[in-house]
Amino acid sequence: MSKNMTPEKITQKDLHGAWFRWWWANEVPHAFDRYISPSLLLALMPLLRKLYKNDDDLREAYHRHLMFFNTQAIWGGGTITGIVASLEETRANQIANNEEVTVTHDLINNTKLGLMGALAGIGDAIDSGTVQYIFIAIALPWAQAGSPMGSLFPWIGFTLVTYLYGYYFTRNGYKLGRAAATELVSGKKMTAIIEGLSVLGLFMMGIIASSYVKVASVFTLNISGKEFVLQNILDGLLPGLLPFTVIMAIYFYFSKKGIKVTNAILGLTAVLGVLAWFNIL
Amino acid sequence: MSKNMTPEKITQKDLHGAWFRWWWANEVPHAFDRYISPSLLLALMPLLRKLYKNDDDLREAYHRHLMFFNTQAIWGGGTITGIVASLEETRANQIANNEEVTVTHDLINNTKLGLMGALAGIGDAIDSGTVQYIFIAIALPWAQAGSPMGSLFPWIGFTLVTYLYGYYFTRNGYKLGRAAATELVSGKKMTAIIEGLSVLGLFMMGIIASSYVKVASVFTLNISGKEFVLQNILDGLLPGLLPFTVIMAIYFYFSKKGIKVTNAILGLTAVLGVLAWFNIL
Amino acid sequence: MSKNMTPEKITQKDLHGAWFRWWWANEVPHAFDRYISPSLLLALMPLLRKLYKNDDDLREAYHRHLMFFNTQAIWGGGTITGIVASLEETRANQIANNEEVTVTHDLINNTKLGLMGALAGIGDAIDSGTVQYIFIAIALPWAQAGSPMGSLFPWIGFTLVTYLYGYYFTRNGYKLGRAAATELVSGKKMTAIIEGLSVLGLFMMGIIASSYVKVASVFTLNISGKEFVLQNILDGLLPGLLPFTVIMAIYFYFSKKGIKVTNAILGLTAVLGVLAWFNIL
Amino acid sequence: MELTVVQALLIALFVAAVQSRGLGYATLTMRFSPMMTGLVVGLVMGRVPEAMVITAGIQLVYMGVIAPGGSMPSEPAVATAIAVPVALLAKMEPYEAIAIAIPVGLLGGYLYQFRFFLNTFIIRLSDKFAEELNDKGLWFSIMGLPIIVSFALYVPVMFLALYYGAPFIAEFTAANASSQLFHVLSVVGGGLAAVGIALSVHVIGKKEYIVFFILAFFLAYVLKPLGVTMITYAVLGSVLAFIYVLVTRLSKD
Amino acid sequence: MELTVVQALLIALFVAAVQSRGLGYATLTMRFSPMMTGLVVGLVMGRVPEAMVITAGIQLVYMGVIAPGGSMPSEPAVATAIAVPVALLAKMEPYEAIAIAIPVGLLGGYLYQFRFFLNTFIIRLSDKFAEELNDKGLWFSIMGLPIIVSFALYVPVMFLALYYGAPFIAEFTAANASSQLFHVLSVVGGGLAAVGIALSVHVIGKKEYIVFFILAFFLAYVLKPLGVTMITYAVLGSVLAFIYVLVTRLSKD
Amino acid sequence: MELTVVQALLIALFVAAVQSRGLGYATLTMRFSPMMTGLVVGLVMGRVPEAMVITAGIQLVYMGVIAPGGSMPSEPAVATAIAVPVALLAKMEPYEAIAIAIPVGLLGGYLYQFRFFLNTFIIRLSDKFAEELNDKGLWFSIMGLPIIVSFALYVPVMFLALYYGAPFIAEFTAANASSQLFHVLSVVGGGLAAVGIALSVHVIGKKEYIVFFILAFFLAYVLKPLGVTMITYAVLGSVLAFIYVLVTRLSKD
Ligand SMILES: OC[C@H]1O[C@H](O)[C@@H](O)[C@@H](O)[C@@H]1O
Ligand SMILES: OC[C@H]1O[C@H](O)[C@@H](O)[C@@H](O)[C@@H]1O
Ligand SMILES: OC[C@H]1O[C@H](O)[C@@H](O)[C@@H](O)[C@@H]1O
Repeated sequence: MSKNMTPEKITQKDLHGAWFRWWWANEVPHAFDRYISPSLLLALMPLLRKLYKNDDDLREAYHRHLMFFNTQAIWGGGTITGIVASLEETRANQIANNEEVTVTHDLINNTKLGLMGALAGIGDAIDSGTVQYIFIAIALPWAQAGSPMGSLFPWIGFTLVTYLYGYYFTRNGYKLGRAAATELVSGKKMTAIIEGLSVLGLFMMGIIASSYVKVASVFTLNISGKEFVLQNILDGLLPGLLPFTVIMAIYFYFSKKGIKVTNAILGLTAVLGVLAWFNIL
Repeated sequence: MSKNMTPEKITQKDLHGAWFRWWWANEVPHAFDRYISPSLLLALMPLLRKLYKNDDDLREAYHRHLMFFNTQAIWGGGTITGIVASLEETRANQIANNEEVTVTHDLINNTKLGLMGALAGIGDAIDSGTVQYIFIAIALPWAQAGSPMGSLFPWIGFTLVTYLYGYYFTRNGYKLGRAAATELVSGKKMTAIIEGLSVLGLFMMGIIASSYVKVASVFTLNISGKEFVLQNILDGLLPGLLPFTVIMAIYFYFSKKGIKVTNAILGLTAVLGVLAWFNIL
Repeated sequence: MSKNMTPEKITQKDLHGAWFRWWWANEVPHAFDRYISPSLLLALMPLLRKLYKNDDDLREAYHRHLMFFNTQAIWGGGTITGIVASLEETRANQIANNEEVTVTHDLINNTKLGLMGALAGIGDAIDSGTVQYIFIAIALPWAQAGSPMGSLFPWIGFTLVTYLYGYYFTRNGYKLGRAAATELVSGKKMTAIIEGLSVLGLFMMGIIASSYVKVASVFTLNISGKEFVLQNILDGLLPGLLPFTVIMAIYFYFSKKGIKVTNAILGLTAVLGVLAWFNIL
Repeated sequence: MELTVVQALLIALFVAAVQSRGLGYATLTMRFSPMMTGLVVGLVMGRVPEAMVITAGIQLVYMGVIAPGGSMPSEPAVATAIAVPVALLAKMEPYEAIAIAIPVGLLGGYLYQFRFFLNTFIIRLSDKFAEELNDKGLWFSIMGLPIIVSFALYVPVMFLALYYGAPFIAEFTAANASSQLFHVLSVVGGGLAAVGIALSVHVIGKKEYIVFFILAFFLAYVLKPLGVTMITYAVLGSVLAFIYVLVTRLSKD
Repeated sequence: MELTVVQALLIALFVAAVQSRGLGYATLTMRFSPMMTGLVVGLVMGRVPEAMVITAGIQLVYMGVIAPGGSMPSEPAVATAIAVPVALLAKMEPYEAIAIAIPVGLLGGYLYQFRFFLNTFIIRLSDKFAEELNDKGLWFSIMGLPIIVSFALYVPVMFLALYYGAPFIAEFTAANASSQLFHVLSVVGGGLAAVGIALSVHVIGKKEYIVFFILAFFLAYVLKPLGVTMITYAVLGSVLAFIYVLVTRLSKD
Repeated sequence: MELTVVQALLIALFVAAVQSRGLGYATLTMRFSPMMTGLVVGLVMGRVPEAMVITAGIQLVYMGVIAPGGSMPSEPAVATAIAVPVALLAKMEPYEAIAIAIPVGLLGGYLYQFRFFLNTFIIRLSDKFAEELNDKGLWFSIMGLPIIVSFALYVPVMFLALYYGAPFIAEFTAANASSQLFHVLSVVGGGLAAVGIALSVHVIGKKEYIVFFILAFFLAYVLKPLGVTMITYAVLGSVLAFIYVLVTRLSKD
């Protein structure tokens, strides 16, 4: 019975399975508030099952990966899937062996938050912005000549190539995570690293928030020929005021009433919807 | 005799008096070096009399509010008048009760410096820049039709409305100050807050200095068709060099010779005047 | 014999010698990797001989001044020559007297790094950019009239004037350094100052690196009319990526293989040369 | 236009599959580029070579399209599915055909956003299944339901546009009520990320660290005109984090 | 022009009252907008409806005028006090009349600055009365004297301009000697804030904290092209202050 | 052109002396301004007054030239040494003559960079002599060798250009192979500073402080559009250093 509680080892096959599931689910469940976190959960699900034999730990892990997450599929998704897999493995082992749990929930979370934005920038520029169009540009003359290869070559080529190096990133991410985790477990710099990751994670979250949360007023008043553009006035006060207000409002709602996400979404939808309907937002 | 030394309570009426005096004096004593600090002193004078029964404390308080101060009348002036009133009250009580004086001279000062700029930004944008012109725009057609209401409506309307919410800010500022002060007195975070306010106060002072102190050279040399524009050369070295030099010169003058403000003003007037006369500044 | 080990005093004549040698050598040995550090070594050589009677200390000092160094000759070179002379003197005395050596190798180095950029900015703007052209502009009409004075006046005038105030800066730099060093020796703020100088030195080094190290790709791909400009893609990822990569590559090369500068230069020349030849850089 | 019901349906299904992203990252190129859609239309209509030529022309219009962080105004796959038949049947130039397809592409973009909106509620289901450790439920709510929703959104629209002609859709898109609805949808969409972000910030360990969130948020607004890249921010954030740790921890030894 | 002495004096007194700010914040709209001045001129001249129409025209010229932190080049109230009579008597269009009034408005601006300059010395008196805890003295030096000074500056100028005509003032304003004087005045004015600021910085408790003053000062110059707002700076300053405290105090527990 | 061998050689030697910087800072004006070169050419050709007039015309072209941190595309002294004889002998206008001299000035710039490149290896010698405490060797490697190298580079080029005419050089400069060589040289030159900088960073005491190097490096890229001056950076760097010390050391008492 106690034997049963030991985390199983994560194999190469597990890793590939995770990568494939991530690759497949990718933007299917894309949602306004969490972006594509469910895809990451789907990717990790079987691994987490192998690692956490205790339902409470498993549940916590499931919820962890349903949190806000967005990145580019290959560079970001591959690398992070790998890293997170190894971090979860280390964490599961620490829990099972009753060791001090240095790979905390926050550490895993902040690692994701800290990496996802920068890797998305890399991936979007390289994969979507460059590699894709190199394939297309090569095949374009074939299409202009009426050949179906003009369509098939860029699609198959790009898909294949990115799949392959995405998996490479997954494996490397896993190794990287293992190496880091091993050092972390023993190292006494652990607290420092956790704190550093928290700072970085929250910093990147702020940057991401500034571009993902878009709330602006379209309200204008034209009295006797003078135009009052509300958004201009707000920008003269504090650019970013409205999105920040919305974020903080929900933050304080959670602080006061507990984490009631559905309520927050319905409430926010209602408020924004009404304001938008009356052309205030 | 000792009874006499106890600070009197600040009443609603006192607060309204302070607000009215501030509102009235506002920009009457506007001066180049202190801006409108005297108006704040005038506003607080009767309150300070009620609070500080010891002449030395009172004198210190009077001088405190003659220091550099500028803000917008309603949002800045209202709020700050209220906050300062409550801080002075707490301070006076701490002195009278021989408690540790946590509401220090620096704390009051830095609170003012930290708030005045941002609140001026809000007030200028909203009151002078928007509300005023909404009233005017509404009344403009009446004026175009020849009716005196076109003049009276915006004047009375704007004056009345701003007076009312300015007073509202004063009362809220007072409550806010009381709440903060109460927490401060007991809280052990006091030192942290004082230090934070010092940092903020000086930071905002630097921002304000960069826009209020305007010293620039108009000196140009044209030799054989080549133009030497002194200010361009200075901007290539360190933008802000001249105003910073002037501020630091006076700072060191005060450090060496003591705080001789009249001398500083006369000296600076003489130096700048002469340099301006010869078109160097 | 032990007497022999005492540092000799640095005289006015020594200082002038140092200034003259610096002024003379100035940009003669200008090299891509170290810029004009050898000139500073040449300037200080005789002084260092007088100060360090122990060969190891002397050797260390010689090497110290062959490190990366660049500044403008008069404002930067004068001032820094003076300051460094006094710092070396203090250091030599501390070593000879078996005192605690507060003027460390790092302190001298960071002082140079921290000052050289800003003083170069001043000197370039004032000497090369203004004073030189004032002399030229004055003499231009004489040249237009066919007189050799049009050439001689700006040359002699500028050279003389800058020589003189450059020497003045050297002497003042020396005094400044002495004053600072004296205070440093005794003061307990020593560690703080050394740390502060390290931070400043490295910060300025980063700024300087960003403008001195120029590595950019000229690679473009034009497939079926679509242009792929590699440098644009890199700038979309992280501006400064290539120069930073080069710097860090060499940094890690030194960390792993020891400080093999010749190898680094040859290797880098080869790599960059080949990439440039094939129009990648 | 003269497409048969079956032809129109086949094309509609293909577009719905692409827009659902149901084939994973393999749908990226399919969504951003018109090439595959053009080929499929050609196959369905039995006129591959001509379709390829037209599609190559459309590709030039959409060269360089990417959608960092989500949606874009016009969906290339959607517009192409209309434009190629139009060009084939009405013998138009590719760019003229695209002009006709634009309102449909626009509607395609709104539907993509609407899909995000509906998924926002589907995730509540995932939350529930996660709580119950119900893996089948998770598969259903993460993959199944969102794909079904996508098909429900795209198939009818594409079919109608293909069968009854693009103007039919254009009218709807331009109609006052619907454009106001789209406005509401995009405002709500723009704001809902706040929930996910507030949640992430809320669950962090040390409450004081929210200051770094605030710093980054307003810094990003201040520096917006300088076009700072995400990786540059990551570098600066790491530097900040390192200095913070240096100052609070490491310097203590 | 044909204003009577009494008419000219009445208008001059009104303008002086506005420019002295002696009626408190109620004078803000009076100074920034021509409306009230126009009405008063209309009343004094007994031609209210016409004056209102002209003033409405002038208002359009001054729409949006505000003066954050102090002075502005041309004073609307001053210019209006000249422009309305000109327009009424010479049957000019409002904007033509304003063109004539501009030099007087300019002089009005200089006088407003000169008022600040004189107040700079009057504050010395307030310092003295504060030292003596002399409340009456403070009332006098804070309210009384500045108002008197304002009237002494504005009444003669406005009266002369109204009675003898704007060109009379225009000549003086344009005269070489006076324009050089105005230059000196504005340079001195631009520099004197340094005294108040140096004083504030000087009296702070911890001398080392001056570093935050320096930081902000030069940061503001570096970021000037980005148009950072005062509130954004306040947010960044608060973040800085909080991190400073976090690092030096709170992280110690 | 009809310069004698001796005349051509004399001018070539002068230019080489200037470009070697062998007369110390006295060569700065000689390099940046055409004036002294013009005079020397005039003396050598025995036509000083005419040469002066032409040189004054050239000076206007080069007004304001400075080279912070090193090299510039065209070297005024080199170009002038060609342009003045051309203008004198072919009776051209100064600006026409400069147009002809431009390729030579360009080559002069490349040689200046090539000089830096060769010096990069000469410094290895200095490193060795420093290790041996060999002062004579240091004088040789710091002053002697670099000057010899300069003469070896500049004398032949200048002589050929002056004796056989500028087109001779122009052809070489424009030749495909050599322009590719120049490209390689400037790329290598642009990169080699990395060695010196990596070295400086490597020898610092505390490894963690490299974070400040990284901060500054990327900050400089972020703020590039704002044109922040070196002194402003020095002020900000000092502020940062001071705050760092304040936080880690001083605040501990
Ligand atoms: O920007 C990162 C990422 O954001 C979203 O998930 C999608 O738009 C992806 O295409 C993109 O790669
Ligand atoms: O900017 C704040 C404040 O500054 C000065 O006091 C005046 O110009 C006011 O009108 C303004 O509101
Ligand atoms: O920029 C500082 C300095 O850099 C190099 O050494 C040369 O270009 C000098 O002329 C310049 O003064």
